Amino acid sequence: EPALIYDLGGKFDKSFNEAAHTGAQRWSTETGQTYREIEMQSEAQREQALRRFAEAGMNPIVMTGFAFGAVLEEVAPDYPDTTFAIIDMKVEAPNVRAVEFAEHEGSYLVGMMAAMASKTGTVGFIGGMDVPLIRKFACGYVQGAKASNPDIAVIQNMTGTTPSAWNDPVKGGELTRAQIAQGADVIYAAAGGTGVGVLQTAADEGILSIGVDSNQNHLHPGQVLTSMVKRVDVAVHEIFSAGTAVETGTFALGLADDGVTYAMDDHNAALVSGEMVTAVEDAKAKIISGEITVHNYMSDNTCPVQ
Amino acid sequence: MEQHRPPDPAIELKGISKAFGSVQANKGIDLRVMPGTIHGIIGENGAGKSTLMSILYGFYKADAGEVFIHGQRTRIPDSQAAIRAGIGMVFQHFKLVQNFTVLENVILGAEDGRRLRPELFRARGALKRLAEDYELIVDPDAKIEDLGVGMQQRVEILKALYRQADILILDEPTGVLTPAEADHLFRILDNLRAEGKTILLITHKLREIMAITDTVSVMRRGEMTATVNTAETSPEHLAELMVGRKVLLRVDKPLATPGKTVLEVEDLRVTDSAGVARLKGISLNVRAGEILGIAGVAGNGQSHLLEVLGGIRPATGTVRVNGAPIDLSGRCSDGQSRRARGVAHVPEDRQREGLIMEFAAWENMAFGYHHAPAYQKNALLMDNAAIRADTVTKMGHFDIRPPNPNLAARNFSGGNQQKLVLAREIEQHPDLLVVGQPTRGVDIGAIEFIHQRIVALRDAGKAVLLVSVELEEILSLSDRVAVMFDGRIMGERQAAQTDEKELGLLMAGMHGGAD
Amino acid sequence: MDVIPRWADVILIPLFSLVLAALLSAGVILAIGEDPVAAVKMMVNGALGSTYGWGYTLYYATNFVFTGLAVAVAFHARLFNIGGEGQATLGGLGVALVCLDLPWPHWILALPAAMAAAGLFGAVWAAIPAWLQARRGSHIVITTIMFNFIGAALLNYLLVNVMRPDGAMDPATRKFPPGTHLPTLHDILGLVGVPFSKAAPANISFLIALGACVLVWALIWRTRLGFQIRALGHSEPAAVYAGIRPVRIVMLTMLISGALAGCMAINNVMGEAERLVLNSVEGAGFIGIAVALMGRNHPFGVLLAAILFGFLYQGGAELALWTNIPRELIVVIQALVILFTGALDNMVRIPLERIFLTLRKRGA
Amino acid sequence: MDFVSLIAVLDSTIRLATPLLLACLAGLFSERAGIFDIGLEGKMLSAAFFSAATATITGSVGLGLLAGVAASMGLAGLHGLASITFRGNQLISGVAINFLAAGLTVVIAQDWFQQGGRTPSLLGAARFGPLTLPFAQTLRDVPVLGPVYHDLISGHTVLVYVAFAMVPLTWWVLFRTRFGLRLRAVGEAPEAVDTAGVSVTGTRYAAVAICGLLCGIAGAYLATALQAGFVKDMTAGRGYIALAALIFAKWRPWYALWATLLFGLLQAVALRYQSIDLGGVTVPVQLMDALPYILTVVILAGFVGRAVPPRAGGTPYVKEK
Ligand SMILES: Nc1ncnc2c1ncn2[C@@H]1O[C@H](COP(=O)(O)OP(=O)(O)OP(=O)(O)O)[C@@H](O)[C@H]1O
Ligand SMILES: Nc1ncnc2c1ncn2[C@@H]1O[C@H](COP(=O)(O)OP(=O)(O)OP(=O)(O)O)[C@@H](O)[C@H]1O
Ligand SMILES: [Mg+2]
Ligand SMILES: [Mg+2]
Repeated sequence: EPALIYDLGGKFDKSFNEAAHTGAQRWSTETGQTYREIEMQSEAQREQALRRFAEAGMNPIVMTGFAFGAVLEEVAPDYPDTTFAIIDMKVEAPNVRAVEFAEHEGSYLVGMMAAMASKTGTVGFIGGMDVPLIRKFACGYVQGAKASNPDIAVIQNMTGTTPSAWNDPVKGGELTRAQIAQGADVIYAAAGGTGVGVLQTAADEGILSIGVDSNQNHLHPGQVLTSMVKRVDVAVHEIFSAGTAVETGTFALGLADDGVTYAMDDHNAALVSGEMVTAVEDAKAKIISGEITVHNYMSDNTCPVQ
Repeated sequence: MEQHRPPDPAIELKGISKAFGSVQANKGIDLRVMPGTIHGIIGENGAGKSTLMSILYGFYKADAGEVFIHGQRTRIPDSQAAIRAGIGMVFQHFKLVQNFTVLENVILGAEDGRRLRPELFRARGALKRLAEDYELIVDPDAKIEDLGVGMQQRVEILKALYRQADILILDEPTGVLTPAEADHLFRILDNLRAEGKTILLITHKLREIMAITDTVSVMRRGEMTATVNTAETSPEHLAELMVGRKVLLRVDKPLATPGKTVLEVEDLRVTDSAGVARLKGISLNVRAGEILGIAGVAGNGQSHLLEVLGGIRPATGTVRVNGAPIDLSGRCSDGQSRRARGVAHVPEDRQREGLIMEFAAWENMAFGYHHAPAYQKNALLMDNAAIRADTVTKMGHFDIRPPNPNLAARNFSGGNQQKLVLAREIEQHPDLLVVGQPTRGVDIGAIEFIHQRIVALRDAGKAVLLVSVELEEILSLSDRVAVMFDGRIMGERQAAQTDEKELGLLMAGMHGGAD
Repeated sequence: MDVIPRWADVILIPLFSLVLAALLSAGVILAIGEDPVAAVKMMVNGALGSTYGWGYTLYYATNFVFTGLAVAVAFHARLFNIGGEGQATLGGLGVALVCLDLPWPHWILALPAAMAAAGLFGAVWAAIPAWLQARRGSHIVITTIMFNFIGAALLNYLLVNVMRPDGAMDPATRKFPPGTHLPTLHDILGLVGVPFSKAAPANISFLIALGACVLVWALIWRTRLGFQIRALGHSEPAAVYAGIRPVRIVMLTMLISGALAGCMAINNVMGEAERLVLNSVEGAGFIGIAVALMGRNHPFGVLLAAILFGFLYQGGAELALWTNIPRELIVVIQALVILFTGALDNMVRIPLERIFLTLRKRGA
Repeated sequence: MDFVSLIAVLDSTIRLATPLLLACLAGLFSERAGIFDIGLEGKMLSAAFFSAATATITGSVGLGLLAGVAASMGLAGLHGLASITFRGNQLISGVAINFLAAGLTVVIAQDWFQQGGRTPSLLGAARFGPLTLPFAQTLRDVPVLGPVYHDLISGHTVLVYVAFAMVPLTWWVLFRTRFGLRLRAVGEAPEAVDTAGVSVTGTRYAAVAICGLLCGIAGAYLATALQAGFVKDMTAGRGYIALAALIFAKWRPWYALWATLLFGLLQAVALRYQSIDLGGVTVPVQLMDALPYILTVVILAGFVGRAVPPRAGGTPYVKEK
């Protein structure tokens, strides 16, 4: 029986934990099998959950979030017969499958779209808590926007420094208004529950927004330009399907394997012009081929563009 | 008890009982009070007087018993019912809202309309009339916290009259009043009686009972032990009824034999936080083996003098104890250093300052002396066992009841609380005892005892500075008397060669004769 | 006042209150379609049924003992220290600096140094609100709340920009070196031959927390400083009369309180995570308030309340592991426990008093 | 700062201050009556959830508001039961209510909507829309006055105007009515109120109920006016900030207005100027984020004197034991 461990944000964070949940559910309905899951409540539970599940014979055990990295490094050697999979973090151990996503590449594409959709020449980014992962999103986004329009201005904001920054839609809404006042007319939210407020306010104020992690286009049909989808669901589904035979090692999921992508559906079809699609698809191909390299903030903790 | 048929008694209580937990405060109490009379109630601290009155006023609920008002059986579940039955009460500890004005306090709960302004307007008029009728003059717009206790008491009486009470209960109304204020109060009570109102008066002062009441009841340990016509009794008899033994109503003390000067005060000046000069150059001295009494109407600087000597309040000027000056700046000198210099201080307000009400008796015994070497086990820890043992001894010396060192100060009666403070300060055998209002609110048995102890301290060759608003107390305890008025010493007299009249003039700021 | 014997007050009332809280919680569990009896069994088994469960229960309890004591000490001076969260955060910073920047040969040396640093940082974070209260009259409730936010921002800045190893995703410091790793209860009890789960994070900090309880008890009820703290707490005018200096006592009390909160970091940062992460305090500062109030500000009461909350945390984790009960339900259960044992205790006490009174009357 | 961004900052200030103001006035009623309340946060949160949930289900924001207020008043009643009837510890009761609301809202939300403790987004009539005040359009182009009237004063939801109207109303009730007199008295000297023949319990319950009502409006404002739905923990500490503002305001209605506007302004400024470049040195975003809190401390230490709470605050009224 496989197991899935969600990070502190919780199963339904409308973001990558939820995507993992979706993948597991899909596997469950397809196969009719069950799996165990737990939402973290505290830091100390990470190790506890890993060990308890491993001891109870769960296999494979999937966990979402970089915060599990340090713990997993310690726990994995104790259970050599169990396969662990960690999303969003590189952990090197023989029985660990590490899955990383090239969020910067996906963000690059939606950055391009934002720049093209913008009429004011200013676009915005709203992050949740100021952590490196979110800066990675931001950095890719800015690069994409600048690539499409070198003169574009990108306003960046973080919501706060406490965990409530992930659950403060009101502040998200205010930040959105502030960016609108500064001229932004497309805003990309990478802020968990706070993002709900960003998308809502953007819709209220009649500008475009960009969702994150899951496809959020449906939240405000016709007002969400696109979503930077991170296919955690696919990754989890794949692992669950492979079962104990899952391959270990580090896997970087990027544009090439559709690990990250921009979402197109009925809800945003009218917003995205053919021209945009062409440009984005072109960039995507170039990134895959290596012709364009998108700088990864995590590689050196800096971003070449602002 | 004589059996008049008509009229009905204004108040009749039958079999009132009340227990607080395991304490039986009132046991089957019967009481009849005729309309248009002043009925006194006396009894030792903790006898159950306040409890009985609180039941009559609906503040406490009786466990058993019946109340008849003007012959009608009346249930009094809460104060509202009492007010409706025409009862008004002035509590021992006033029930006023400190940061409200007089007017607001008077109308509180007695407003007819929902909006305040018309009520205040109406009350202002009513207050003016009451002031004229009863000499109850107060500034209606003054905040309670800015008023002296005498004024606060007037507000309490006004509250009752504004509600048209025709039965008025006063619980120890004179405990905090100056003699002049007390006289004023009695004039008012006389007027009220003349109008046919009925008054219940609780007091520890037999003189007042004799002066104003028509009948008097005595309570002991929760029971009503006697009711007599005032005209047919004497203070000595009442005292005996109350305490169960003969009580000395005057202090018998040998002549003083003053020794060297212990306390010298020169040109002491204090300005309070509001910038008002409170002490305007006080000079005095106290010698070993004598009691210097400071008389004066409350609010003329006596409290500030006490506080300066006790180390609570900074001042300018010179104070020498045993010849060595002490620092008055308030920076490197406080209550601790005063104690180290052999000065003990009994504050005027035992509940606010003298005691920590939540502390046990033994903790209070170490309060202020918590640095004393005898109370330490080692460099770090206090020796609680030693403090407890010491407390038991001192409680024995001062006959503090119950003699339980673990009981919280709150659970002692007022008199015993006072004895706790005195025991602590006197038993340190200080060179100088500074004591304020030592017998306020204390029953006569305890007063006798406290006076004896203060005299004993003097006779042991210590200096005592006594501040009291009770002229009688000042005259009977002191060897010398200084009178304060408006932050200055108006004059000094040998206690044996002066009288209340002369002191009264000085207290009013009038120089009498040679100084 | 003396209607109920002390043993009943201390044992019966909390017990009945807990039963009431449990009944109501069972109602909520039923309402979401789960089996309350199984849930209770699982909680008790998971938290207390094995040394493993105890290891987690005691680990959480250790955190709450420190923050609870911090609140309790301050409360004796009638200072309401809501800043345990921030002080413990800063304590973690102190621990991290000591553990990372100095080469420690053995934990015996590292622990006192880390404790000193944790205490110092926590005390400093409490000192500013304390000084503002004592000297400027700024209400300590506001300033400590503000310092929680400021502390979080400071730590966020340091972890994201300064202390994070290059290339790491996690806004956290690197692992502390092995010389700073604290022995767990497994190691300690192993010395005396008692088997204890190896996996649980409870460590020597728990013993230190017990020691802290004793020290705080002695401080409050046996030392002159404690005497002065309590006196000031009960009555400032009386304290001034006795020559106790309010400013001095307020400062000392808050320094001790802050140091206690800061010392929580030796448990969660040094003992468990062995690195400093964002939000490592996880609300233990706030739980400390409930723990102190439920423990009636007495160290022994604080210990019991802390263990109760440790039980709820660990039992809740077990529920989350093996059932579909959402984790927020655990929060509801905690709320009910706090409500019934802490605020509605008179609901039990009043009828109990009646029973005892009639019993006594019949006996007499 | 140019005029347009000044207006924008002030506009944002009003929106951010509104929930704080309502919660602060709520706390004011309760604490003026002697009942301390650190459960403002929990009451707001429950109101936010129930208003959003009811609005989702019924499609009517009016019903949503009612439900939110009812939920908040229910918790207020619980607080009253604990602290008035059973004379329990008011601080503990407040803490418990915060926990209860944080847990129950998510549990119920999950049970009802299966959206991870969130309500679906509110649309149309399920949400408060902005009001355009009379002549806002016509005056729009008048210099200075136009933007002030059109952009700043007009265009908020009705709850904002309710909140601001509550300030004079609170003042009037407290200082100009019999009820206010009794309420203030019961917070200062309950025994005086009791012996004056007024029910302490009744007065305190009334105060606590008003507190519930105002917290309810504050919560509904967050979920159905400012936002369009409930997200777990969406009050994000605003109850505590309101409490700080209350002490800051020394328990007075007009001061409460200024205090919450100040907090709102500090937040609005911090949001807008997150990364300021000071001659090459970029001020870290964390500093800007903490700035409102730092400034609060500075202002508190520098300009606001000792705040004296209502004398009987926090202690249950026990006359005989
Ligand atoms: N609220 C209370 N709770 C418990 N016991 C009380 C309470 N009030 C009074 N008592 C007890 O009831 C007894 C009678 O108290 P009461 O106040 O009636 O005395 P008193 O005659 O007025 O004394 P005093 O002369 O000091 O005013 C005392 O033994 C006291 O301990
Ligand atoms: N909560 C309480 N528990 C026990 N006894 C109490 C309590 N409150 C008051 N008492 C007792 O009730 C009696 C009268 O109290 P009250 O407050 O009326 O007067 P007091 O100030 O203590 O005495 P005095 O009139 O002599 O100054 C005292 O014996 C006091 O100790
Ligand atoms: Mg009395
Ligand atoms: Mg008395």
